[in-house]
Amino acid sequence: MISSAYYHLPVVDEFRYITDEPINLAGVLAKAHRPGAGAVVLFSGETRDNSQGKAVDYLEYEAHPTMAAKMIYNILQEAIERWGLHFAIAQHRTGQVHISESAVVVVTGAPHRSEAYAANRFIIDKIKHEVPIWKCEHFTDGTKQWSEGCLHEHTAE
Amino acid sequence: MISSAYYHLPVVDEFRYITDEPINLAGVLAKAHRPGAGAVVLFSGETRDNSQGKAVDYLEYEAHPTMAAKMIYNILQEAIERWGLHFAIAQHRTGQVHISESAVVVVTGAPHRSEAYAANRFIIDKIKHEVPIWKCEHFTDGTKQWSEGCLHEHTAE
Amino acid sequence: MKVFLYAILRDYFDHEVWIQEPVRTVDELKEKLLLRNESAREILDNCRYAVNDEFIDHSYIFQSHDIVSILPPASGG
Amino acid sequence: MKVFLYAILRDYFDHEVWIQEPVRTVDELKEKLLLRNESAREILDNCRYAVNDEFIDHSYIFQSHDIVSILPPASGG
Repeated sequence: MISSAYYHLPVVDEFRYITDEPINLAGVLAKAHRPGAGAVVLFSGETRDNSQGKAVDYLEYEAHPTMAAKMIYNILQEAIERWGLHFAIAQHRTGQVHISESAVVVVTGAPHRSEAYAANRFIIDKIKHEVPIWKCEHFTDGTKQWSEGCLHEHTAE
Repeated sequence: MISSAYYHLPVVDEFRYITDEPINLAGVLAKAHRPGAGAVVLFSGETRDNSQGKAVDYLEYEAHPTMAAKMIYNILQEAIERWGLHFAIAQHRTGQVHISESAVVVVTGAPHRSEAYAANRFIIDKIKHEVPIWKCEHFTDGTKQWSEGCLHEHTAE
Repeated sequence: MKVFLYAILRDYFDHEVWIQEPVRTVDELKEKLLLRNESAREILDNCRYAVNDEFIDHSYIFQSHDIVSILPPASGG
Repeated sequence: MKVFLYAILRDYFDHEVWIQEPVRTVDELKEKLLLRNESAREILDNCRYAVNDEFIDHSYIFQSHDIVSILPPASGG
């Protein structure tokens, strides 16, 4: 998209929704300010050093990139309309993500904070449960475990 | 505090709780990663260009700095214990804060996202309602308005 | 017909599978795949299916040039 | 006794006020301040009071070296 349109379209798509490069949290946050948005909420989902009682080496994410990107765009649009956001940004990384690196970032901006929090949570929940992106945990003992998915699962993570 | 103690104390106090300098969001976020914290939530409260139907020029914040700093520390401690956070950071700016600049930042890190969101919201609500920091809105028409405070008020902002 | 399989399904099949024989429905496609590796039955039952990046349901009739994606339950983030 | 006043109270008083006469309680302190500017009554009624950075209630008896802070309802952020 051309950069002058950026201020009219609250879905910020100058960041690719699916990327195999490290997520630049500071760069994303730097774009997350608007004169009317008094509340900005950023969520970063990062690789934990442990899972299921085992030490994690790294996570590996795989996506259906074209479907995932389209679905993330639609989720952002839905959140913008529902909560009157001034902008929404989301980016999910694929490939190996090491401890404390960000695998997914969501940023929302609204006039007031209730909407910014609620929309942010809505977006990340929906990305995790519906978008075709899969997580494989690689443990330090050399074993791996594909995440079982969220068909009937309501997880806090 | 000495910097080696930093990893033992989840209240990150290398940032002053009350500061009259611009808040460095990227710098704060850069410190907000721990191996066990799979969920990081950042809230930034920023000056809106409008309030009460009037165009805002800037906000001015005044604090009782010693009491405010102590109370913010205690709020962070309470949130850490209640939600099992791996860290919590908060910083509030005083003086003039212009449109889209951050007046207050709160960052929380927890193993899972429910706790990181809930604790973040708890901290900012408590800072806004209880800590001796006051907001004066300066409008473009030259008028000003001290915020009326939250004694009996439950505002969404 | 070209079929792409993702994530845990790649432990059972190649990422890209070519189905030579004509198949009309999702159920027929599943049977063809199970002939190659029948231990994938439970996973295939829980997957979503898409054609040309749009989800399809079990009533969908494949066209010869469809590109099919088989998507295990998602859990990114 | 040294008294610091904050935020909107500075539209009514100086930031720092010196009370020469001895005052024992919050209510007596308020009366002394209202002698200087009685239009601040409603605001002073809604304030919190602190001594040496700790909140006090109306039963507190001031000591001569106390440093008092009068804090309007807070609404930062």
